[in-house]
Amino acid sequence: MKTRISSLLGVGELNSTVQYDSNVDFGTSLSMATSNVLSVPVLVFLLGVISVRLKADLRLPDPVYQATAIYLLFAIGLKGGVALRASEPADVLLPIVVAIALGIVIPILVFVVLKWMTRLDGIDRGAMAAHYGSTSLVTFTAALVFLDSLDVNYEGFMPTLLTVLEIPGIIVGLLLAKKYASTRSQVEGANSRDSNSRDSISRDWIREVILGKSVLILFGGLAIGFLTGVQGYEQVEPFFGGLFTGVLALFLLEMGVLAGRRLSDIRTAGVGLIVFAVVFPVFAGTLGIISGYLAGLSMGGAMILGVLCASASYIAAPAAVRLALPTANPSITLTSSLGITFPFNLIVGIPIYYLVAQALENWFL
Amino acid sequence: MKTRISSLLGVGELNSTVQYDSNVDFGTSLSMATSNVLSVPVLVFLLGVISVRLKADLRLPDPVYQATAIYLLFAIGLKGGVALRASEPADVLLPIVVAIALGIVIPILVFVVLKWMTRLDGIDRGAMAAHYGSTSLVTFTAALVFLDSLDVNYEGFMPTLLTVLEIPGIIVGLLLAKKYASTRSQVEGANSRDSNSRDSISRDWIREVILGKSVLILFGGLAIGFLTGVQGYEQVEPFFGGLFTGVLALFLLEMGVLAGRRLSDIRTAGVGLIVFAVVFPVFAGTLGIISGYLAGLSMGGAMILGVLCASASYIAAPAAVRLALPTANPSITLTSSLGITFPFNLIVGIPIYYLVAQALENWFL
Amino acid sequence: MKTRISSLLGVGELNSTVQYDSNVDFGTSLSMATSNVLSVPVLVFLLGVISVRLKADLRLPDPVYQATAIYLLFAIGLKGGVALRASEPADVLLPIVVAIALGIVIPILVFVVLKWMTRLDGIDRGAMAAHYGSTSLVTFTAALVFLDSLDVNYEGFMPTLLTVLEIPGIIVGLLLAKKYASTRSQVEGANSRDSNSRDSISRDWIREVILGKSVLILFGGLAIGFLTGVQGYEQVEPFFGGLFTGVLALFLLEMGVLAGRRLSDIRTAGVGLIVFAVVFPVFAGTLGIISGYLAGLSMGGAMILGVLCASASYIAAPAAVRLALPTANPSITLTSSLGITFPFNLIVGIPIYYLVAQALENWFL
Amino acid sequence: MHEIDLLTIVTESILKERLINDLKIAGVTGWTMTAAQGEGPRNRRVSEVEGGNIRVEILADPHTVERVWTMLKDSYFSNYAVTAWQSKVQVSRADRYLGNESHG
Amino acid sequence: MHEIDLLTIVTESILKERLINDLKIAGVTGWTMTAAQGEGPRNRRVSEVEGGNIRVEILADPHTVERVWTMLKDSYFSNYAVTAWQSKVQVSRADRYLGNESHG
Amino acid sequence: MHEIDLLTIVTESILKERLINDLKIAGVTGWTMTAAQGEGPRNRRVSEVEGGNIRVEILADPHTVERVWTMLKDSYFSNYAVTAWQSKVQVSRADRYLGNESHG
Ligand SMILES: Nc1ncnc2c1ncn2[C@@H]1O[C@H](COP(=O)(O)O)[C@@H](O)[C@H]1O
Ligand SMILES: Nc1ncnc2c1ncn2[C@@H]1O[C@H](COP(=O)(O)O)[C@@H](O)[C@H]1O
Ligand SMILES: Nc1ncnc2c1ncn2[C@@H]1O[C@H](COP(=O)(O)O)[C@@H](O)[C@H]1O
Ligand code: NA
Ligand code: NA
Ligand code: NA
Repeated sequence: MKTRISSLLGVGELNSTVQYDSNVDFGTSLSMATSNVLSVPVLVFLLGVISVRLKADLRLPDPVYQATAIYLLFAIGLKGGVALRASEPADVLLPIVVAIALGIVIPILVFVVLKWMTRLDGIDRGAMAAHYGSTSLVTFTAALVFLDSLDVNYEGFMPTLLTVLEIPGIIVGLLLAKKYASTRSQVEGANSRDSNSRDSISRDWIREVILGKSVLILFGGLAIGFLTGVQGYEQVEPFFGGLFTGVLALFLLEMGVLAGRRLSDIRTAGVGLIVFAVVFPVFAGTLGIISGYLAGLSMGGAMILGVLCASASYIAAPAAVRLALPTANPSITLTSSLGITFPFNLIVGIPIYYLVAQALENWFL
Repeated sequence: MKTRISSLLGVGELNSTVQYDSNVDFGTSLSMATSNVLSVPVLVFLLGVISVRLKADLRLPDPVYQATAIYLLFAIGLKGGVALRASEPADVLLPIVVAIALGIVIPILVFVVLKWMTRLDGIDRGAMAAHYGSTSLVTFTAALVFLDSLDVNYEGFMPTLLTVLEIPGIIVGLLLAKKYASTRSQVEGANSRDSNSRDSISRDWIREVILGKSVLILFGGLAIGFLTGVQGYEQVEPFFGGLFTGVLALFLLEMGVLAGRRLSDIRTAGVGLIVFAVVFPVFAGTLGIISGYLAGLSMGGAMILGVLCASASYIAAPAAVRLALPTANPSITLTSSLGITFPFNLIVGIPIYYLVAQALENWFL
Repeated sequence: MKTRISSLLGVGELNSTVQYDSNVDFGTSLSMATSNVLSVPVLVFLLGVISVRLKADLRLPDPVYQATAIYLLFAIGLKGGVALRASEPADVLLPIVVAIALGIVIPILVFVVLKWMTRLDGIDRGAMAAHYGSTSLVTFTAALVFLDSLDVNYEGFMPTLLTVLEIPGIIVGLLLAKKYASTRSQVEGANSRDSNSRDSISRDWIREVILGKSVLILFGGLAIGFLTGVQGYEQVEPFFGGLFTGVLALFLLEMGVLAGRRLSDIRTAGVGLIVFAVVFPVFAGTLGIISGYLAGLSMGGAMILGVLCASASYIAAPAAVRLALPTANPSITLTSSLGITFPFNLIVGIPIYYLVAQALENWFL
Repeated sequence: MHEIDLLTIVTESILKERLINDLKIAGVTGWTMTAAQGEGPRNRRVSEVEGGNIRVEILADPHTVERVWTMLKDSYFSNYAVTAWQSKVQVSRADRYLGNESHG
Repeated sequence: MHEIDLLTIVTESILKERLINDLKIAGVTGWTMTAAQGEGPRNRRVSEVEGGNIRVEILADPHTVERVWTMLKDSYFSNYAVTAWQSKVQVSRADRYLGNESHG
Repeated sequence: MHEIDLLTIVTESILKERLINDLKIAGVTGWTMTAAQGEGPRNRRVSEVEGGNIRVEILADPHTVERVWTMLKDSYFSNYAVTAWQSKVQVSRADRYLGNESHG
């Protein structure tokens, strides 16, 4: 069963039967891209970036920013849970298995690809793998808003895949770094910079990753949505549904400031890293789209899975990596994920993944 | 005149004429209970409790939590004021008088009952009386949401009764403790632990109770709603009406964390206190329902008055008690009111009071 | 083209064709005034003032207050931008030119008038000129809510005029003070209290004025609204449109507290300043209304331009003045703008400007 | 530069208004407050529901600080969660922070 | 009044739970924390995304403070943004702040 | 452990950017800031509308602290609400906090 999350977001039209012609020509595609850039959330992101250039950082007060993050995570989870309940188990199972597989494969690819694209050591490559193996909630929701604005359908259980993809990538990335560290310290002795990390890596990180607050809220929302169903959701729809895009816009103001601050670090990042931060998402996104089609998803659903694969975490992963891999350099991972990949995906990536999904549609559907 | 607050909450249907059959069978009752537990606010509360067990307390940032409390208090007051204006004075007067009487009788009952159920001294019993004599806004609103979901009507002026019941119970509880303290210090001399409390009891507490911020916002909302009427309310309805249940859900996340932290204290609370915290609400709730019927309230209204009597304060009363009775042990009162009675009411109490109100309906209406 | 911003705020009726009879009699006018005072935002403002009298200041937590300000500024800008795009450039140009002229003339008037009404020196008069030359967002939006409640049309691009009027007045006021300071220090030597201000005046103030956060958010919202248009706005309308009046009400609680704290300073302000703070707004408001008619605005639009001229800034101006004119006494400017002019405008000024606009209508339209 | 006492008090946020009031009665002419959280050996509090702790710093002459300590001992230590400490610091413009000696 | 050590630690807010835990292991019986921002010579941090710094104050006996310094040197200084300083202050009821000497 | 100066400045939050800038000009290499409220003998402020006070702590060598005091006296004391105090504290890794002596 395919439902549109926008029908939950919107007021009426629960049984929306909007038809769209997926074989649109290039002119239409371009206008879609423009309409993505000219959406309020994307423009607000740019306003945040510009405000950093003007030295008047338009940050939200910290507690409000945190509450906004809680709201977004919970609202996405909730809607995903409601839609999951309305879905056939048979329709959901394969996509979940595929998502887990992607959550394992992608960080390994990152770890390997970065070895010949950059000079980063194994610790930093493991940290990168954890970031790119996980996902970005905001990129995901911006893609939903994009599809909704085009009236394109997608499976309602996509937030389930977001939740599923959130964790494995982080764990695999940390394991890769750990393995590298223990190998090297055997070779070089305990005086290397990794001796500390090896020590602390066994402490909080599993707890921090699996029971991190963002995962808990997302997962809690999913479970609550599943238990309460459409009827329960209706009571809170004006808050968690109607306001969603507006709150997302406010959140992107802050994201713009954070990304804007990273922009000046890009010069120091090295060409390899910059190329990686732009090219790898397109590659992983295409991988995700193909996997999505193979798992039986609709065009909209396959595109969203692509976005999940293409996006890099900048909330859950940084926290986990900072605790588990203290010697990894956060400015490398954050410059890449928050300073380059995130704006790239938000502004040009989303329309690209849409075009890719359209192009590949005839091969699969 | 009986209006449904949900008609103010909702968009249209101001003259809702929904009919319900109050003689539902047990199966239906059970399904109502289930639907209460499976509502978003209650599930979010449980998520908060669980997060404490997982050591990842999902608290809202403090300023957001406080703003949420202001919003809930004001919105409830506002809607109550609007409904009060639409009511016949004759319909409102008797319920108000009855509510004041309950606000005096219930804390006295608490003070006496605790004497033979527990070993608490008069100071702590006075503190408990102040908590159980006052009311819980969140329990009250959860009951409204419950009735709305069943399409059961109730008098729109119920928030007026909430406001009326907020204060007297606290004052009576503090007076009981004060009388106990002065009696004992006459007997034992000034060296008892109460000498300080006797001193400070005469300082800020009347001000703190009557002009406490929560009371002021609630009362201010009531007055503003009364003055502005339906026409003025319509302008702010999307904010104070439409979002209400969703904001309540967010608030309950925090309440769940606070209650969850108290859970571990329950073991140390003593059997008497635990039994009291579960049994007394049912007793006081039934008393409130009967009084409600005698005051001429509808079935829904009587049930809500029952909920008001059954619920214990954990915002206004703790603050007032802390200032006026510094020697009272807050962990006793909070474990009981927030750790036991609040979850009990929220999860099983509300359906119970509904069943009691139904059972007694034929005797009175 | 004349659109009503309320049609953007509301759900449907984009082509509202509401007719009103502008030659209403005095009784109707009075009832309009009453309905202004009895609106939720104005009553909440009074609740804030009263709470200060009762020593229980109902302030919002600081981060929430700041976020609310960001929300209001951005929402106003956004709606203005959407409406601007829907307007004919020819219709907008003259009003913008007129607004800039008013932004230069009014502070000069303030500087001169205060010279013979009070004993303030040139520094404090320049500070006052900066405050009264700029505008008050909240007074402006309260006037929009007032017109919406009367179903009176106004040009949708009014927020553009707000943005335009925000800055010039501050700059002119600061320049007047600066000129005074340099003249006097030439006469008296460098030991005057202005030596410091002369020094610092050349430092941050231009940046602070032009790139102040509030101006940036307002202007950013305007640009985003213009770029995204009605279609993009629809996605965020429930958040930035539907909630607007409710959030404004919450904001006014805090404004009431801040104004209430200034009330006690009024006695020390001197008769001249008090008279100025009440009479000058009426004068500047009338000037604005006449200018509005001359610029071709509708009755509603002329009235709003009057409100912009009549209102005094208490967010952007105080910050800029504090940095650029450190020797100016903030308690003079804030007592006047926040303690007197703001409540005056909010409660009686808005209906007055409406009556003036009505009275003058036949001469111009 | 002059030597003066700096007294820091950490207590339940619910006592905010009362503490400020008592400080003024003791002759304090100024204070700086930040919001805080904390744990201590007692931990018997309601503040969790009310927003944590407050941390108040007071610059004052030794006599005023002495009066504040007495006030804390008499009315706060036995019933409320309070931690306080004191040290000597250097200030310029010391007269700004000198208490009203009529209290001595 | 008794003399006691006051140790102030400023570090990344992400370390909050871990630091509190390590402090308790070192024998600290209480702490007071405020939210902070800051800049320093290193500035290599993720906290910007996670909410800035924390500023923790600990009253304790010299032995416990010594253990905390050792703990900081071993597990924090090399990898995280940390600034810490220490001074002597006066308290009453000093026993409230004395560490569990079984750690010595 | 090394002895170093700790300077604490409480002032109007509106001055945040300007103060940080002036501190850097004076040779300060790091700072820690918390949000604060307060009252003082002057109380002539606009900050109430702008979000209260800031409380800034600076670890630095005596020369740098000297320069900061001069800067405060020249540009802040007469016009703005400012309170500042100074004391000696113990740090490890003292070199982290030593100012750029080219300013001396
Ligand atoms: N050893 C300590 N060091 C720093 N702060 C403390 C210490 N002990 C207690 N506190 C603070 O004092 C408050 C009250 O302590 P208590 O009375 O033990 O609950 C705590 O919440 C902490 O903020
Ligand atoms: N000289 C200093 N004075 C006060 N605080 C400092 C100083 N240097 C660093 N800090 C604080 O310590 C934190 C960590 O410094 P760093 O390790 O250099 O990033 C900074 O964010 C500041 O809050
Ligand atoms: N005696 C004092 N002790 C602690 N802080 C003070 C004292 N006097 C003033 N302050 C702080 O310094 C700020 C400015 O003081 P003032 O310049 O008098 O307005 C106040 O808001 C307080 O935060
Ligand atoms: Na990914
Ligand atoms: Na009760
Ligand atoms: Na003006």
